[in-house]
Amino acid sequence: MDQLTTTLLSAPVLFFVLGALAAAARSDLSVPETIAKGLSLYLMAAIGLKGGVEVARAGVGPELLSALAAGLVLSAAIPFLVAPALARFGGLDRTNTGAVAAHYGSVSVVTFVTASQVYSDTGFIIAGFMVAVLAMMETPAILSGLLIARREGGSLFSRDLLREVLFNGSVVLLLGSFAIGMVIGEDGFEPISPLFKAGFTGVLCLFLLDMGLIAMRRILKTRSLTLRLAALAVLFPIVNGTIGVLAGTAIGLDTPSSAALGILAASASYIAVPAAMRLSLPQADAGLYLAMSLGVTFPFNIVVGIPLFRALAELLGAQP
Amino acid sequence: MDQLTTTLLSAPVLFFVLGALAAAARSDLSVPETIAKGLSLYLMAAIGLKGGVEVARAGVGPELLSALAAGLVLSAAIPFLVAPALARFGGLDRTNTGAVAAHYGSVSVVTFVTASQVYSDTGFIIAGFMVAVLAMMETPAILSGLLIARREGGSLFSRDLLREVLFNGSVVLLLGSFAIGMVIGEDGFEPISPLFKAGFTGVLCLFLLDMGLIAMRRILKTRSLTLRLAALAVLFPIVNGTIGVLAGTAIGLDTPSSAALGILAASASYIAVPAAMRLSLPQADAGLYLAMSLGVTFPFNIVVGIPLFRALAELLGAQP
Amino acid sequence: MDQLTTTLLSAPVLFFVLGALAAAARSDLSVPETIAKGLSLYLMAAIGLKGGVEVARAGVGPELLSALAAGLVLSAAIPFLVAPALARFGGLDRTNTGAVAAHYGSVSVVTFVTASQVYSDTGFIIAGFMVAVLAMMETPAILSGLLIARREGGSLFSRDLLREVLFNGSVVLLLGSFAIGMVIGEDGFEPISPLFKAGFTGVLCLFLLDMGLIAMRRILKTRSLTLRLAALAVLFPIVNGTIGVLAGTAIGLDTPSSAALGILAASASYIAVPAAMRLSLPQADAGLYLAMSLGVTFPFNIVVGIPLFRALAELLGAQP
Amino acid sequence: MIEMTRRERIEVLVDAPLAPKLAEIALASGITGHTLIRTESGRGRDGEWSEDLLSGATAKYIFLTIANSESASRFVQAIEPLLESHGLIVLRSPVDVVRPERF
Amino acid sequence: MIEMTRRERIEVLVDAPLAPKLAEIALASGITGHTLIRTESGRGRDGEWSEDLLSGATAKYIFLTIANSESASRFVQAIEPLLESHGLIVLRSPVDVVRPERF
Amino acid sequence: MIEMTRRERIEVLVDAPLAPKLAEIALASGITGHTLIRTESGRGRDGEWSEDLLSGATAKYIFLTIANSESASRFVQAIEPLLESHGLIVLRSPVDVVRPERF
Ligand SMILES: Nc1ncnc2c1ncn2[C@@H]1O[C@H](COP(=O)(O)O)[C@@H](O)[C@H]1O
Ligand SMILES: Nc1ncnc2c1ncn2[C@@H]1O[C@H](COP(=O)(O)O)[C@@H](O)[C@H]1O
Ligand SMILES: Nc1ncnc2c1ncn2[C@@H]1O[C@H](COP(=O)(O)O)[C@@H](O)[C@H]1O
Ligand code: NA
Ligand code: NA
Ligand code: NA
Repeated sequence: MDQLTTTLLSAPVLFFVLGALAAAARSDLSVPETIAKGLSLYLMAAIGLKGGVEVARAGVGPELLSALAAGLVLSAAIPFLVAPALARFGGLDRTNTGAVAAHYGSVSVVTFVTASQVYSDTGFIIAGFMVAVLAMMETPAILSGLLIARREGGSLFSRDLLREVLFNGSVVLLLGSFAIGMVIGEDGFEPISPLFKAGFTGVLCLFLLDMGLIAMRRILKTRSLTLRLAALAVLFPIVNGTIGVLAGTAIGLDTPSSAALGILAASASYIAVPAAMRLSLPQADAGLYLAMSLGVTFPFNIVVGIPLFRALAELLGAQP
Repeated sequence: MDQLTTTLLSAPVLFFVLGALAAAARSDLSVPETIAKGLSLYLMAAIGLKGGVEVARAGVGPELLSALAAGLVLSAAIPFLVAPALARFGGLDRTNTGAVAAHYGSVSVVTFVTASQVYSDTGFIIAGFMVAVLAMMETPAILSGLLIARREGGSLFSRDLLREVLFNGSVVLLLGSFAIGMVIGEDGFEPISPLFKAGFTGVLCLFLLDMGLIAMRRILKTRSLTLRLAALAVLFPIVNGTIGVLAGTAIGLDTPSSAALGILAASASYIAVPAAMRLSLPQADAGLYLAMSLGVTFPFNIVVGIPLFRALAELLGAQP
Repeated sequence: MDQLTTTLLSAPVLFFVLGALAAAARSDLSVPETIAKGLSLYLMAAIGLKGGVEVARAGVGPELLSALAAGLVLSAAIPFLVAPALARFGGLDRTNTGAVAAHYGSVSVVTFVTASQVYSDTGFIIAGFMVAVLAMMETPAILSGLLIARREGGSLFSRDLLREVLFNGSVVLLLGSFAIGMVIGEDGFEPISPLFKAGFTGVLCLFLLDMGLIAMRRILKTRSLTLRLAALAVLFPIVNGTIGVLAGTAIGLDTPSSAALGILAASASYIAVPAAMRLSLPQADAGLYLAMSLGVTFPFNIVVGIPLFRALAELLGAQP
Repeated sequence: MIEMTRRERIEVLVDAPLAPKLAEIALASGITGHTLIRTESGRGRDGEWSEDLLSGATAKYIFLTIANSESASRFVQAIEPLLESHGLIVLRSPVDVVRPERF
Repeated sequence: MIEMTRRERIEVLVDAPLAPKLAEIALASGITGHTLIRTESGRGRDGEWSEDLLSGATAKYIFLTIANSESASRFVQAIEPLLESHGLIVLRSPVDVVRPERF
Repeated sequence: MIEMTRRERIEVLVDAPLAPKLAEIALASGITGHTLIRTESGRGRDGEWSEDLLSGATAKYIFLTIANSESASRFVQAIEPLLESHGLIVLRSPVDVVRPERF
């Protein structure tokens, strides 16, 4: 449990807790929206570059392809896995079921970034190519969610949606930075490493401060989050994360990368998917899916999920 | 007077002067408001962390408690001290007297931050716990100011005001970062020190550039700032700062921390208090209190106050 | 051509390309406007400081004056040079001719900054005082452009315009930071160098990402950019840049500074001039001049101009 | 053609710190919704203001709400005490809406 | 005195991701221009929203367009299907303009 | 019920760099106050614009001012020369206000 302490007492997680406490105390502390957007662009560029430089150094092995395939399957399949629970136990109608399910199939960039930072502080290093898996898992879930909601073709926004899915800003930035990292390699990275490497953890602290504020306010403001749905928002990351770690171990990823696949499967989107759902399933309740993914699942993963999936991956990795 | 030169020719102060000159020349140079807000969040987090890490290293002595008590008394008492001058010499009505007085009891984070930076460049190091004193002094003055304005209970916004006073954003961020700094200590601070320590002076430069622009524009735009009120805005920091240095020396603070207590007493709020006054004393003239605190007192402290209170503290510290 | 590869494969240029590709793919990736403004303030302060510190170190030689004079002449003359081509070959009316011509006489800060970064990575160091030349060249072109458009005195906005020209935000910030750099020198720069020096290339990457997005969107959105005008937007930098390099070599600048003068002459403004034109020649088509300067000339200079003018300067510098 | 129904459009120019209070009053007056619109700067009897300030103390919003005639009157009545003290500006004009039962 | 002509002012409160769609519909209805106005936050039947969100998914704009009576009616007709599903609010009121031939 | 008085609401869509000029003209026309409202983007005869630009050159505001009938007419008259050259859009509509002596 020393690991749990290390996670909980790291600066980024403490700033997240500070934000949550401040919001709970109804403090007027807030990070302007554009600043938060700027920080998130920075985090995505930095994590992409880091991954690409790492791959340029270590080379691309066969695991990359199997990890990408695993990510694709997980992202597309998880919505179908969680949908029955949302509908039956959670009591959601078909539209809301589809919208919420899409969030759980997709991923949270910041959860991944926080995990990779917290892990690497203790020498538990996620493979660079996992950034590509992260990008891969962002969007397939959107299509699954729409299928669940049974919104069929010929629709008003389908062309826009496809563009959203394929050229979504965060996917483009993640993959683009990843590619740039691969091209410039370690030498080319040197002049930009003071910003993108040395500054990284500090920026993450400020960003998580804001996430703490937003997550807690989301919970306090939402009317439609029932206890049952909140319970699901805790259960889903445990189940999905376990599946992710198992999948990672099964396809032969190294231990940290298996933990990372668990983190990705466990995490829920709160950037790409909400925007897509607002466009394609406007009748779904935005307050609800944001409260679940941002208000419950995100904090759970930051505080419990990160150490949990590492422990699980280490357990499985130690098996003969 | 070598010290004065050092202060005046340091990069942060020069950027402040640049901003003031640009505004005086009616240049269209401006720092977007959200950027300035982002920078100020950064500065507060950084100064809080630095203080906390310092306390974690040096331990908490008995001076902390007496310094906190001194800060509390100064913040609550200064408004009553300056009120008669504002009313009689300045000719303000009761409402404006209360509003302006509250500003002078409270503190300016950036003045403190600039002093601590300028001092430390010449090895004159303020104790870490003074950050807690800074946070402590932010809000008691608001209550004193309202008392002076005789706005009694049962009022429309009293509950909101109390929350504003207790969980004001900058207080929460300062104390929260301070606590995080204490928890993580020097080791935990290392990964975030490139952002929060190495970047600090540079960010302060950009922030002070904006403060110079705002302060000068405030003066140029205000109609209600009479010569008498401007004179008070120079007199108050001298008197209050001297009281602060004396108090610090009396309670046995080390020389730099006594100077810092002087800075705090001398400085006037332009973030927390204006927002509170807008809510609680909306009839007061916002143009006036901002012109006095931001337009006159702030520049005076940056340019004259910082070296002055150091000289005074050194003089008193050298006494037997 | 190894140099071309170095330029093209440097991180800042790759981020520019990423932005352009993302916009071409109609991705929703975007950098909030205020963040971009903040980054550009940072870049101007940093380049100004760097130049000033450099001059403080190396001293001011006679080249400074001749370089300033050359810059002044180039900025004022280039609009008259390009105007006939715009009117006859481009088919523009007098107002649009004046407006577009003003852009080409003025300069692009980011083009200069990118060049100086890319050059210095390979030990090709532009003299510090060229920052002053950059600031000098920002605004004379505006007056030339207005002369071409024949908008005579007594006009509605002439006083505002003069202030805009003299105390334009970017000129003030560039020259102000330059002066601060000269005052503080290398020692005073040390505490702020982590922000302004180490962070520089990284920030430039993020800024160029945004420029890529904006430039490409500008092109895609504009209706009035004909093929002929696009051709001129490529021809102008080649001709003007060549004149700049020749002038630099003729007045005895060192090779990198001659290349830099070429860059300045070749580049077209997209910050100071458009704002001035909107005020003084509102009938001119903003979509057109922004498409030419930002959409065509800027990318051309970043990708082709930077290595081209270096090669040219080296060629001329090697002459006996 | 779609049928439209007459409702009242109420706009209040309000200091940012006071906006939540207006929302409370609107709710208490039976008004179900509102929208806050961003402003940039302005000029009045007290001189100019703009958002450029750190404290946010001088920022203003336009509080826009659509209501039926009775709720609108109740609301204007209820904010009356704030008018002078907080320097509010209140505008009222008729507007046609679709789905009138919402307002 | 300058002559002014009666036109229609149409305002639609719309989710940010949907705004480009409205612009398309306006164009198809023969309306030549529009302006998007920034909002900050609001409250409706679904509770509160504000811009503070990373995704931008809950941001809203006011889509303002001035049109002659026929185009305005065509436009309101055309966005009817979106009204309930996307929670749009549509306001229509008369306004006087200069240079009426533009609208 | 609170008494409300008829005044004129003038809105001008204006390029950001020109906004201070409008404020001067308003003052000269005897109008005591105004408020600038932020816009995000738009489309007109010249195609689309949006704020995404570094220079701020293509940003626009809505200049809103409430005035009595005479001042309003003087103001509209005074900005007439700018209408075509600067592509201004001017809207005028009646509005009811409280404390009419202010306007
Ligand atoms: N009566 C109203 N007046 C002004 N804006 C409203 C009103 N009702 C709703 N809104 C706005 O429309 C949005 C959606 O409303 P609703 O569909 O009721 O959730 C709200 O969040 C408000 O911003
Ligand atoms: N019919 C309209 N309704 C609302 N705004 C308009 C309309 N026509 C033009 N605009 C706005 O006015 C700006 C300038 O229009 P234009 O002069 O036609 O290019 C456009 O970019 C829009 O923001
Ligand atoms: N006639 C007006 N039209 C539009 N806005 C106004 C007008 N008068 C005042 N305002 C706005 O209301 C604010 C407060 O006005 P005042 O109470 O006169 O200082 C000003 O700063 C303006 O933003
Ligand atoms: Na997931
Ligand atoms: Na004080
Ligand atoms: Na040029």
